[in-house]
Amino acid sequence: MNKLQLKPVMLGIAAIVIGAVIVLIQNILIPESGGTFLLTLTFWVALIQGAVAVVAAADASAAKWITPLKRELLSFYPLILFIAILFLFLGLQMDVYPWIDKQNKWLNVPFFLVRNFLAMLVLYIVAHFYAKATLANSEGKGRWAIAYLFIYVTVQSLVAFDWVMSLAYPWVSTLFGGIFFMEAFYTGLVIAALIAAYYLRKEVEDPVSMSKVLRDTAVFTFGFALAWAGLFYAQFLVIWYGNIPEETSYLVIRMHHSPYMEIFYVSVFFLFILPFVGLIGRKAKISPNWVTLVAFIVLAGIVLERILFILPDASINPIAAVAEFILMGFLFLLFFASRDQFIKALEMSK
Amino acid sequence: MRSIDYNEQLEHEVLAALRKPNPWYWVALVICALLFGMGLTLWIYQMLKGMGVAGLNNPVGWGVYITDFVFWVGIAHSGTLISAVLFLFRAKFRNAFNRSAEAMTIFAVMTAGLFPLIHLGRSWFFYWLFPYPNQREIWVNFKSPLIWDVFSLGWVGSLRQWWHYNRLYIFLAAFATPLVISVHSVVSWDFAMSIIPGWHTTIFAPYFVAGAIFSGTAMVLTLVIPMRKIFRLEQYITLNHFEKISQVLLFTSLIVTYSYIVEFALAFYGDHQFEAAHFTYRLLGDYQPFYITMLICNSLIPLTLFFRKLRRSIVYLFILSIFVNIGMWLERFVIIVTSLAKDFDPYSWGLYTPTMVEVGITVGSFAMFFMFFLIFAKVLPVLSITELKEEASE
Amino acid sequence: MNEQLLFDDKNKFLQKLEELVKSGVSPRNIAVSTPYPVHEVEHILKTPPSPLRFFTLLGALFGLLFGAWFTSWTSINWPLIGGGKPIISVPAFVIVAFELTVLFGGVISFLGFLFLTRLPSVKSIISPEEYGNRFVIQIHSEEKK
Amino acid sequence: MDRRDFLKFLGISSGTAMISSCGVDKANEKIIPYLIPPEQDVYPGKPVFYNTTCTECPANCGLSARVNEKVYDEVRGLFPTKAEGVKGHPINNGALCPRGQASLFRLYHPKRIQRPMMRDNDGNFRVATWQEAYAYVTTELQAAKEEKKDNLYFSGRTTGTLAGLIGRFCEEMGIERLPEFEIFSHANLRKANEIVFNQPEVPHYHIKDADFLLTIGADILETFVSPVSNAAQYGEAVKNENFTWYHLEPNLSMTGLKATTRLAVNPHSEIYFLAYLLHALSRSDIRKRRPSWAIMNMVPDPSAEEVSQKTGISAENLEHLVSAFFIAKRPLIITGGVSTAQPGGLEAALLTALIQAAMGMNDTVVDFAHSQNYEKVGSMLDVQELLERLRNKAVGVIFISRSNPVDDISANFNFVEELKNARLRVGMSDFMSASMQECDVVLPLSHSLESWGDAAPRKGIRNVIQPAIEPQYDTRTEGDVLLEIMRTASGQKQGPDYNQYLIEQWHSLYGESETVSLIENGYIEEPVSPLSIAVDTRSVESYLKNTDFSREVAAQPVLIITPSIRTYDGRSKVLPLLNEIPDPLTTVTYGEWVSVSAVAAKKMGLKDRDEIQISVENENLNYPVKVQNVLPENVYMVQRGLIYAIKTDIDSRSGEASWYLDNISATKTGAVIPLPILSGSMHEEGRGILSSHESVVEHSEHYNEKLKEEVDVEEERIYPKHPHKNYRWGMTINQDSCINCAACVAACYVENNIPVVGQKEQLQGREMSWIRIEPFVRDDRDIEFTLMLCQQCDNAPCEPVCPVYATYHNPEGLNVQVYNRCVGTRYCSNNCPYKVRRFNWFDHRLPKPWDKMYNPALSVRGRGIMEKCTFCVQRIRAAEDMAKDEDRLVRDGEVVTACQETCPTKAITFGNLMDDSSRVSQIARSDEAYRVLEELGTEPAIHYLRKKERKSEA
Repeated sequence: MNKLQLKPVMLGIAAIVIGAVIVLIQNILIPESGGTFLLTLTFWVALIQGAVAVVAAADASAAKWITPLKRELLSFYPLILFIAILFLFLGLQMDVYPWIDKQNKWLNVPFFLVRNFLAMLVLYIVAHFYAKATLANSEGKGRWAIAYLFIYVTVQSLVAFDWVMSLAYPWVSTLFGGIFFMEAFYTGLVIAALIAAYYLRKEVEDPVSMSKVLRDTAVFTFGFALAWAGLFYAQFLVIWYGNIPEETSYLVIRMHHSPYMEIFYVSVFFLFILPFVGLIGRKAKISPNWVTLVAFIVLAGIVLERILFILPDASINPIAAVAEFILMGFLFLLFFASRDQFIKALEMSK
Repeated sequence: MRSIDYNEQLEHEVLAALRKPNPWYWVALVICALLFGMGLTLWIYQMLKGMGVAGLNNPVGWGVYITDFVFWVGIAHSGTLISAVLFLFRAKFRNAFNRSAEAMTIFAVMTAGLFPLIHLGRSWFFYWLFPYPNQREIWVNFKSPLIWDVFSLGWVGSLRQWWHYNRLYIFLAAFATPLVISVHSVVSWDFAMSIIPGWHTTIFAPYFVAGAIFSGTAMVLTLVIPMRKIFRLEQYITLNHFEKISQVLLFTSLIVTYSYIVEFALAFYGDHQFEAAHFTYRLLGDYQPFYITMLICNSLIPLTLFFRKLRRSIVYLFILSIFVNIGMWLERFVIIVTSLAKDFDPYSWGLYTPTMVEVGITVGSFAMFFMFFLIFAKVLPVLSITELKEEASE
Repeated sequence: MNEQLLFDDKNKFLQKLEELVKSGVSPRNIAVSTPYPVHEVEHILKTPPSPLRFFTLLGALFGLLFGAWFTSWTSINWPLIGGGKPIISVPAFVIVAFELTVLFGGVISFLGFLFLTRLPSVKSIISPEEYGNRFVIQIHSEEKK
Repeated sequence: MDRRDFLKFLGISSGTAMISSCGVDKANEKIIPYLIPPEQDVYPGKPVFYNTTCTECPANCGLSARVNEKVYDEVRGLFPTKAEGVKGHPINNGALCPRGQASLFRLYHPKRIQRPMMRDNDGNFRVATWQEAYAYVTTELQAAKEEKKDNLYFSGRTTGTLAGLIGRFCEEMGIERLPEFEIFSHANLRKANEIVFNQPEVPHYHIKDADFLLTIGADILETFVSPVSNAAQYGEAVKNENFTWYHLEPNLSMTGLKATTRLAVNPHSEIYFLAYLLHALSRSDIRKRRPSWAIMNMVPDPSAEEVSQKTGISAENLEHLVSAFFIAKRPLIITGGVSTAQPGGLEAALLTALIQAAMGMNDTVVDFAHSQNYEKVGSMLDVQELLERLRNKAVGVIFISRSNPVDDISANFNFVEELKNARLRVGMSDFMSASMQECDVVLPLSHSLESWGDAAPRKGIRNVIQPAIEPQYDTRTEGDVLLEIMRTASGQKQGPDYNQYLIEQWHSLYGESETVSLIENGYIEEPVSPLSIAVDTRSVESYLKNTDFSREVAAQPVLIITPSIRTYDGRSKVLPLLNEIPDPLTTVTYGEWVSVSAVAAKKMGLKDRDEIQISVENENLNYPVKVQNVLPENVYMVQRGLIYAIKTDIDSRSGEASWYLDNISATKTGAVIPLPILSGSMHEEGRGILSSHESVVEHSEHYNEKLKEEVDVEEERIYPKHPHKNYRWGMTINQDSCINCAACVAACYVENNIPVVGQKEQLQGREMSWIRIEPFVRDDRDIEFTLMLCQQCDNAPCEPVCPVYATYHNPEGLNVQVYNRCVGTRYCSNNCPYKVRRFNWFDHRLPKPWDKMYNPALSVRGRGIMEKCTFCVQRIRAAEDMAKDEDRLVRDGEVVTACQETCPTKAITFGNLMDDSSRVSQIARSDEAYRVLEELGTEPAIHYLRKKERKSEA
């Protein structure tokens, strides 16, 4: 992996290139399927912001367990900016939204793009200062961490309510935002687990603390599997019980009709049952391979769930989706690989 | 050697609290007992006369009683959380609050448990709510949120006294955490399961759980601060402990505020006229003062805890905790009453004003709570000695 | 004859304990008593993970199944339609089942705990008093070579 | 007596034996009349019905009393528990108004006079025996004669045999019989008809035959002459697609709101419009008989501008109206109520009569042959004369029977004072009314459900009055009283009692067999000789000569004292049920109020319940306000009967009492008076309740296509659809024919033992009605009404939340409430979007002896229990049991709910929605059908029929 290390400038260029390609795919090859783009955005926005959020949360609560993975997780924070910019191109495909022809004070294209972009921009800036602070282990890291978490919650809520929920306008669920920032955090944890497991197998860092980290991340993953189930259930139960057609229609199509039905069950299995059962045992929590497997399943689960949210209301082009996924994944790895480079740069910058 | 002295001194002082008899203590105890008696009398009066002695009416079928119920359940759970959750997170400052928190939980659960009975139109048939075998084979309706309450609340208090068996702690804590969350989710579902605008919303479960911890933590402060003073436990319940607990307060306050914002904003998100109408009413309608006060107490004032200075000011924390208690009580009141006062059919709209009976019973419930707590303070060590030893030794 | 070692300081106590184990005294023959739980002891004595977990698991499973069965059975026993919901409304019953899972999980592990530690027994209750705030190591000597 | 004796007794009973036995003869006090051999008829627990007559107002509808056998105070007995209309009755055809429904509250009223009363020496009432009273009265009569004073007989409207008997009584006893007294005497109407047709009558209007109805001031659906008959006919009329109805009124009435077009006119300006109409008519070519030129010349001929300027009707509306009137095949114009009880009322009535004549209505829709029996009814002129005689101390004994002049006659005549000048005042009444308080001898009358008699509300109809329960107190029928007095006077011991007198009468009139059928059916129709009605030109001219049409429009603002559908002229005010039920227009229940227009209220800064002071000359009246949208700005309304204290004038020509106070001034006092107004808000805010709302239209369309194309509901809903066994009970409510008279509400109260909770509770917002009428303002020009009751939802939100299954969905689609199981969490009520569940906040028991009328078919709910409408499940069960015995399913129309049964316009249909052939499911499939708050997915079983859009707006 070390071959991949790039200087920050090169990283930037790589990012721009990849971004450009994705935008091209979206607007030249499959201009009609905005769902694909939305899928890419909603998945990676969770992954990237979540990874940073995990570190921030640990700092804010003065917990030390994540310290060995700080640099790794923080290495993704520049991508926050990348997603922000990439998001602007959603403006070219606003027709995925049903409210497009009856826009109102809140839901109208300009405001939609501006508020989301700005929010993410601010998040990036804060992430930047937070990264500096926490890597330097300075006094203010706690405050920056809290600031980051604040905006992170805001952004993820916007992602939920604006990007995804408004696909099913006028359907509304107040818990949607909560589910999203919780899932993003879930994803972040899983990434942490992956990295820890990776290190353990490569035996780069000192195994003792790493195995500790692995166990803790595993424990938290286990916990979040429960939390996910809880939130999902909280939302489902209320709608199911209330039985108001306007609300239930959203669930009915996703739970009673093929192929969404299958996607739904699989994602529940991936996001709750498997991690729950899989990580309940003491040994399971400390086996790198097993944790890696579970982690990947959870990631898959998140992807499936995003698809489930989007697909019934906006078409997704599988090939394009895969292509975009690979591109983003590559970019993601690039940043991970060359973390030392720009973290050094970061620590230089005054 | 240090550890020995510390331990003995600790035992001595903590247990000392048990011996000192103080005239004021007795005064307080008697007052509480009297008020508690008054509450009971009023309840009996209500049973004999009928629910009508309360201010409830046609649209507003629930009022102060259910508000009290949710309030007390909330407080109960903070106790559980403080001992369980914090244990799971190996948060050592927990120990200082543990006993008080646990005692508080038991008493709060007892108090809370009364209100579902008080608010029944026919309290004397309360046992119909339990699924006991009967020859007519009439069971309860497990689809009803109120039955879920019975199941989740029935036994929360019962685990407490086992918990100082430390080795069991991890297991019980592991259960207590999901338990607390589930129980308060269930309480929230008492409302969310309905279709009434202002009640029927998905965020309620996490919203109420946070609210419970919020109000409970505040109650812990309200109780521990005077106790610390009276029993001179400054050495064991330190400012650091308080700072930590007030961070929990701040954190939960933020979650609650987030929920306020989301539920309000989303009412105007789609074209949901009922939701929109309801939240407009909440903000501008007859109960506006309560709503505003609630926002100030629960969302604005706690923000001051961002300042370390205030987090470490005992007096300030005490005052704050009082405000939060008020705010959280009002939150439940506003949610319950405004939603019912104006729902779908304008013809059936109506207002609700509590009567003296309701006020009296509420006061009685507080009296009952404090009465038990006073007794506890004399009968059991207010601090968990073993746990403090453990903490000190590290 | 039983050998008994008393310590006032936790660290000394732990050191000695480690030595003993190193010197080949089988942990089975060592009994310790501490004024409060010392988690290191478990590491040193390599005490196997407490079988309590199985009680917990058992209880939880039982609770879950019982909850599921009881809710469904009572509903079928006298099927009444409410709000158009199915007679067996799984989403609603899940809650009761869950609560019972937690309940039985908790209760059974407590009972299991009593069973394993032979509590409540007079001895175990009075023993702490004997040593006050001291750390104690007892070695059953007749097993000693 | 126990049931065996009872049945044994029934075995030997027969029609006429019965009749004679049910009078004064104490030996067989317990005897209940049967006409058909009872063995076939009486099953224990199965109610029997007696057809008799409603005496709550002069309309005298046919009333069928349901009598249940039940134990009361450890004694088994038969008690009337419900009043229904007599099926097929020419007047009310099975329907009753709220007053009729509530009449049982009069029968069992604890405040009834229970035995004769006389003044003792200190002038206080003391209990007396009948003999005592009779002796005293006869001697007084004699003494008065010797004093050369006139003995007078003053009674309310009397028809049928009793009228004859009174005549005989007066003759024999040398008593002068005064014209009968009714405050709603329709004097102007009768006067006008006398002038025009020589018919001093209130004609019978065949509304159902009309295709165009023009009502001026006449509140035909509320109190005008025979409201239930009018309503029933209206129900028929609206079935006709192109039935049009214009209503002109200075105030705001429910009748007006039902009209296709309601036009507000300035007070006292009706004559301009009528004159205009008459001339337009005589100019056009459609008139049948043009009035003589002479007449036409004497009637002013205002221009359209002038008219619309005077009346305030826009020129175009005037145009619409006149053209609609002309193209109509069978137009009908009725003037009455507020428009005749005014200074220009006589002219208005007269012009109306001329128009009727010109259009040839007298041959078709305006029927004098069947005119209402008002000929013996006098007017305020007669009252004035009486007062004169009292003033001159010329009155000896005065009998005051079945009327309450003290309250009804406006205070400025100070009747009370003058009455003191009579030598002796003998009162006959069932209640200690204000008038009885003024009497020296008070003779308690039996309620019509305790006595025999008959009534002839209009020519060609004779109603029987027969007992459904033996007299509960020491009371007599008026007939018996008169006969007794005559006997006492003539000194003879024995003589026929009133029952025998009646039978003789009936036999002589109809013969044996007819008499029996009269008693069975409750009424009999007699042939009437046709009349040829022609305009008496001379009398009209002579009248017009000295008439000045150039009457000024009322100086505004005006106060109008309207009759009330709840109390008529105030006589029903004593019935608690009618106070408990909200006035449909204002939703006010207990207390007095003045309706102030929204506009005026805004200007004065008035809210509901604010007190205002209404001043005219030096009179001040203070009342709380009910803000009333749609009411013209300068018109204030109070309801007669709720408010007596108002002094009004009379028309010196006809003696009609005016309902107006002109040129009043209203000021806000600043006080706030608690007034129970049940409606939380008069504004529906487009919530999908009003039939006119788009979302409703939309939903109803969606729903209809769902029904027609069987859209698979499974696809849309998250629950599987649940099955129903044989029946899915459902209801349709036709908002076009529903007139919001609240009869259904009253019927529901009585049928279901719904508690009457009183003012204090209602101020708390704790009314108990299971069915209610909701008025909603529609864009400030109109008020629409909705009937709200339990919707028996298929997916009822109230059911799942009950922890103890006290409410659940039974296999027949009923949302049933198990009272015994209810623990009173009130969650169901909280979760009901229609808020139709009612909680018993206290133990509400009707005080004795009102509780005699409890319906034994269902329980009386105790405190802490939730109750609600269950489509009269007791009636459903009864029908199902019968069907079961005959081994079949319940037939369509076999189950009739209480609200449906009493509905004058048959707006309510009830039946099985699973049976596609049933009327209810056919109506439910019609395009007008919609369901309230459909978007909540509660799948109600009640379908409303959208109100047809109005052709033109006022």
